[in-house]
Amino acid sequence: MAMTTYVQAINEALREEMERDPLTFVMGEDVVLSAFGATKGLVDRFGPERVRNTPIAEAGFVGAAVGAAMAGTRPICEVEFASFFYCAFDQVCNQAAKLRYMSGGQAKLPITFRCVYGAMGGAAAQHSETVYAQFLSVPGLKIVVPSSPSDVKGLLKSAIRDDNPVIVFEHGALGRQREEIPPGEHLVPLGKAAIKRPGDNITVIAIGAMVPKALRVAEKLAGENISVEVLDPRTLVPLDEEAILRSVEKTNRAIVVDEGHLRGGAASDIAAMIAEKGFDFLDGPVKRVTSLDVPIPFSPPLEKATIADEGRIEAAIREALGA
Amino acid sequence: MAMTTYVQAINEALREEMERDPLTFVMGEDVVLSAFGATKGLVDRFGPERVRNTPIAEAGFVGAAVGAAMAGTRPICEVEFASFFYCAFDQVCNQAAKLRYMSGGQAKLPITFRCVYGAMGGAAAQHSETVYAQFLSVPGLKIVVPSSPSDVKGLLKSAIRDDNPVIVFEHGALGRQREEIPPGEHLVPLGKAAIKRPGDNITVIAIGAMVPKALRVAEKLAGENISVEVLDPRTLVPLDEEAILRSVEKTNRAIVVDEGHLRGGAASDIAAMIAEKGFDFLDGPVKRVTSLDVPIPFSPPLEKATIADEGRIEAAIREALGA
Amino acid sequence: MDIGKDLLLEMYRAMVRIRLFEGKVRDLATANEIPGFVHVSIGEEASAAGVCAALRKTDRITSTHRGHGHLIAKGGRLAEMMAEIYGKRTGYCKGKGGSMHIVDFNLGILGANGIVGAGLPIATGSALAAVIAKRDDVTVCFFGDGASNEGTFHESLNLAAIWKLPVVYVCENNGFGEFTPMQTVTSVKDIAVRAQAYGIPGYVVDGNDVLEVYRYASEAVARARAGEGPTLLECKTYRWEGHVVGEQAFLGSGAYRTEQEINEWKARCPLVRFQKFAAESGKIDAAELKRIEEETAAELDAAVKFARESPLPAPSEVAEDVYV
Amino acid sequence: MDIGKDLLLEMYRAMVRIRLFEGKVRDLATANEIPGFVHVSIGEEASAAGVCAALRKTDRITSTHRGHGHLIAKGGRLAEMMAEIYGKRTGYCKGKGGSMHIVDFNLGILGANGIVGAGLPIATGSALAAVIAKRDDVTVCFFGDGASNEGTFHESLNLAAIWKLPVVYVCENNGFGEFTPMQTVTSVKDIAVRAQAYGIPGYVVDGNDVLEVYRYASEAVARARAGEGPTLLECKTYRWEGHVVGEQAFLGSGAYRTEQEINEWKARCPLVRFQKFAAESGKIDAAELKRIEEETAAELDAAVKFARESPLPAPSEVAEDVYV
Ligand SMILES: Cc1ncc(C[n+]2csc(CCOP(=O)(O)OP(=O)(O)O)c2C)c(N)n1
Ligand SMILES: Cc1ncc(C[n+]2csc(CCOP(=O)(O)OP(=O)(O)O)c2C)c(N)n1
Ligand SMILES: [Mg+2]
Ligand SMILES: [Mg+2]
Repeated sequence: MAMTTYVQAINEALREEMERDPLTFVMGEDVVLSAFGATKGLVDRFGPERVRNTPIAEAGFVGAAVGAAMAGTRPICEVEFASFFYCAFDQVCNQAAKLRYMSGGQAKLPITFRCVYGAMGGAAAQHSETVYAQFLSVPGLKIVVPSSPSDVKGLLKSAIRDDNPVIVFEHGALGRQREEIPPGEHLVPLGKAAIKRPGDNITVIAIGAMVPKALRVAEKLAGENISVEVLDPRTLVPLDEEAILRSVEKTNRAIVVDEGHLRGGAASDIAAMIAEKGFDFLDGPVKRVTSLDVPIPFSPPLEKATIADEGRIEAAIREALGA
Repeated sequence: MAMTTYVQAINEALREEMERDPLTFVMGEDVVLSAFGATKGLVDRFGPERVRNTPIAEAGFVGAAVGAAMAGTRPICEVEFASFFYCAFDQVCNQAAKLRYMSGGQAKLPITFRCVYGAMGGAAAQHSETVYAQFLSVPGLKIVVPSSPSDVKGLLKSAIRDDNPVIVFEHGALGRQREEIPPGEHLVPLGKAAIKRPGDNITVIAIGAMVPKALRVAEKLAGENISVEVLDPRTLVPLDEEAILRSVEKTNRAIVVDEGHLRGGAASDIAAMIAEKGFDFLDGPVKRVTSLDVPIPFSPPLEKATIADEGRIEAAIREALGA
Repeated sequence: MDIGKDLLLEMYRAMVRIRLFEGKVRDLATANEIPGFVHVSIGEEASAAGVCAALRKTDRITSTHRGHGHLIAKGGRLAEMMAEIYGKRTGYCKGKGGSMHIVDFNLGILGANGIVGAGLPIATGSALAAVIAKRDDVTVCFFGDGASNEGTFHESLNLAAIWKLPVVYVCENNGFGEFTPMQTVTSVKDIAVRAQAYGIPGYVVDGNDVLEVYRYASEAVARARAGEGPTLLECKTYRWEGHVVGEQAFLGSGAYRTEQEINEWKARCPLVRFQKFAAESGKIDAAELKRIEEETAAELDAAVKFARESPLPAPSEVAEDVYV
Repeated sequence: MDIGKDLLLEMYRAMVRIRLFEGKVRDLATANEIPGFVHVSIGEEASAAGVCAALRKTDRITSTHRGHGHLIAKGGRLAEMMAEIYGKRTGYCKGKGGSMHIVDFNLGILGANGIVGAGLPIATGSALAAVIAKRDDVTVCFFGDGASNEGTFHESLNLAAIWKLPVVYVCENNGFGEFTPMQTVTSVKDIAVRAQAYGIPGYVVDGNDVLEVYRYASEAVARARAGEGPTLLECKTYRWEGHVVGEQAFLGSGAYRTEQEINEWKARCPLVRFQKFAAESGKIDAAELKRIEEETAAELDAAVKFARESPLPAPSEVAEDVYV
């Protein structure tokens, strides 16, 4: 098996699903040339009808994806950076998310939104944000945060086939990460967490780009006989609560690690769930390791101080275990 | 002292602050005639320059408030219904919230946003939403949810004087609620919770329109010698963590009640904080009583089944106390 | 353009169905028999009827908060509409949508919408779907003068223009957005002028003349279907009733427009105008119109009965229909 | 309009400062001495310089991701700009903003902005503030051809038109938004045409001719200051460099435009054009221009030195400046 990068894995997923269904199409800003490479070459294979550069008009083209989905196609809509979603929140939150429900189940909205999120080195506050927390409270959406090439391929393919609006958050700093991807049809279901590393002493629930960081910390601590279980929820909505609670039942300690902010973030959401439904399993508080509650600063030392990192994950584990 | 309604209290706050500072002004859709009555009559006193009907163009006029604030005035900007904010999220989240930070503290953004939120009887999914959860993860904003006439007056006045962007969420169903308001200058500081009813057995943290509901339940249970402390955080950002933890330290049990959704909501945010920082105080799980994770349905029996209510608050208290 | 008799009667029927249905809805809302916000379009019937008469069943429309008229003109069934407005399980949306969110997918009605301007990109995308799927259906987007100031208007018309999408934008300019006179918040007198910003045709249409509306709409629909791109039609019209049923309770009457203005527009009633045309052209017998009115009254009675007698949804249904 | 010599020299100096500063920034970014995304405006200097020459110090501007030129033309100090781009504590924003977010409130620079189209409502509101505060300052909003397709363009121009706000909208049409040719995503050839949708004046301006830019800008600024409302100016120009420094690494060169096209535009260099004008008009000595170039080179050297030698912010500073 060949090693595939995260960005190549996205490209493969798009290619395979576009081959499979002629009603799929890709649109977004500069998807033809593709700055990050995810949609590179698709226009050569599928032509300009199905690979469409849009104007810079997020509410317009995101809303067009909503209408196109309602009218029987399966749009794959790219929003370059997660924080540009803010320009199209009405179409995502008031329309895509609610139209099925408001129509009593008549509307079907098979849309996949893709975006790049997260800090990637000096991109500053408007290009580094982790924006999924804002969508958790919007019933009707599914939220996917793939942490590896294999996952991004399998999850994106599932997202495209899903008949609901799904937002896939691709971390900007994972693009060149490599992994072997199983050959043939590779699907990862939405709503199933993955134990990325089994362990006994503590459960670290890590999201997106925090997964490789948590794994490195787990590896390091293994040398000290601290056995860390790293659980990757893979999708935040639906959330695999069962897998999380099962793990915490085994380890009796939990930490949630997220690149988003603390206040109102995905880490708080998962921590609250554990504290409510898994209270009896817990031998200590559910710690949250997140980025600081400030806009992401530009200057590298400031950015570094803001984003959750291995040092803070390790410290939280040690504190939780009194080790 | 006379009884004042919630809507009258808003009107008084606006009037007093506009008297005080000629650089304040009000803008929004139909603020001149004012459907809900909050801005009624202001145009007669302050003239059309300072009370401006805008086009239906939320990104435009919310962004204009941002620019006007940066250029030395103090806008009070009304967004009729909370879910219309979605049309202006970029200007709130990428601009108002971040410009001070990105400018290294040069920009000052003394803007007050006001909106009506919550279920008010058959207004359906796009006019009944509780939208503050989406702003919790956006550092740079302050979030205020007043639960009574006296609070809305005092908090709104503080919000207007605050030099940061503040969003005030006024519940649509509280409009005619009456209360005595202290005469003279009445300010309620941002960031200070209120114990709305002291108690010993359990802390119920209730937000906005859930406060009167929680108080009714507390009153009812007092008859059974169940002593419920009702704490109203009043502002979600900044959050008075100290007051919350102090209360939980006393009662050892906590429930968070919110009209927002469960996933990613304000209840989860507060519950996670308690579970992390107050774990040792807790004798049981932090329960969350919220609306169901569905768009708010139109039909009254469905709306009722969706929104957190007294029955569910009472049941959660009984369950927590094994009573 | 000669309009056949069947089509003429169809348009009149559509206007009568709208007029009677909305009058009833207004009365029921006033009597608090219907919950929520209700917006009626009485006085504006000709634009809905004239435009939809130019469409096929497989064509699609998007509508607004003031959507009953568009839905009825596209073929919406009064019974299921009324049941929805009552919040009954038998309504179009099982009671989950209400007046502002009625949808009938089988009739190409993608939905009323509570968010001003939100239908514009959705209609644009619906037209894009026809291109992607290589079908020749057309989408019509109804929206108001107020909505034409939303950014979505601009983004949508630009998108449709560059991609030559099969969509017709129909602005119903009734002079007001809520209680704000259009000219105080809109930088041009005629919304149709804005077509120039997209290099597409834009026309001012007498929105109270169903025949004129039909003619412009037919041409625009034909252009769209032929792959020649979008058109902007501005139907000048007026709503006789308030923005929202019950507004007098909090605004008082005469708060933002005069009785005289209202009466002037009532004198231009689209139904009466059609009746005059029928009589003067000699094409249609007054008795035929009368029969349509009677049939519609009966249809409406049945619809109200159906809605009243239908069950409310069970609380357990609340969790259904969020996801597929 | 006769333009005095001092002003002519000031405009030339602004163009030279932009050209040299951005050339340096491009080289430093290419050498990875500067983090983040860097967008330079080389080739477009005349629009920034010509417009800002028409402004007072108390007037304000909003800018874009490609903002260095506007900031410099409005008087931005190279040292603090460079330090900011380096992420140093001595930068305009203490290192928190970077290239895309430089602000200088004392000079009326409300900020570069990483969100395309976001500056339009902000500039509009800045103009509104002048009205509210009864001051006579004017705001200029710089934005690109790509931004003119954002909904904020539409909402802002409508708002400014109805309220007759003292704002000038300057669209720098460089033919591309990222790697997408403007004409493939924009429904009109001239953005200036869109002024018609708001009933305001709109002009196409040769964006490489600083004198022409200055004349149009002066007139628009005077109108704004006199309370006559907004103007839309479209400066036709071209960026010589890529959209973002380093794009060849992932796109290859020649991916979306030809060397020939670039060279044609280089032949229309705004600085060379000004030099020719200076020589032909006999108004300015070549030596004077030379001196400006040398002074600027020295200013830039000092700025780079300052930036390099300045300290990075301490991690503890991260929590400051979120709230007042
Ligand atoms: C985004 C948004 N902003 C504001 C509103 C509140 N609102 C409902 S209808 C309306 C007026 C709409 O005016 P227009 O588009 O002319 O339609 P009309 O009501 O006249 O048919 C407004 C402001 C809304 N529903 N959505
Ligand atoms: C809302 C938003 N969408 C997309 C982007 C990504 N982006 C950055 S610059 C740019 C092109 C802008 O084109 P134009 O307005 O013509 O300005 P130019 O770069 O040509 O100066 C795009 C699409 C962004 N920063 N913000
Ligand atoms: Mg209207
Ligand atoms: Mg450009």
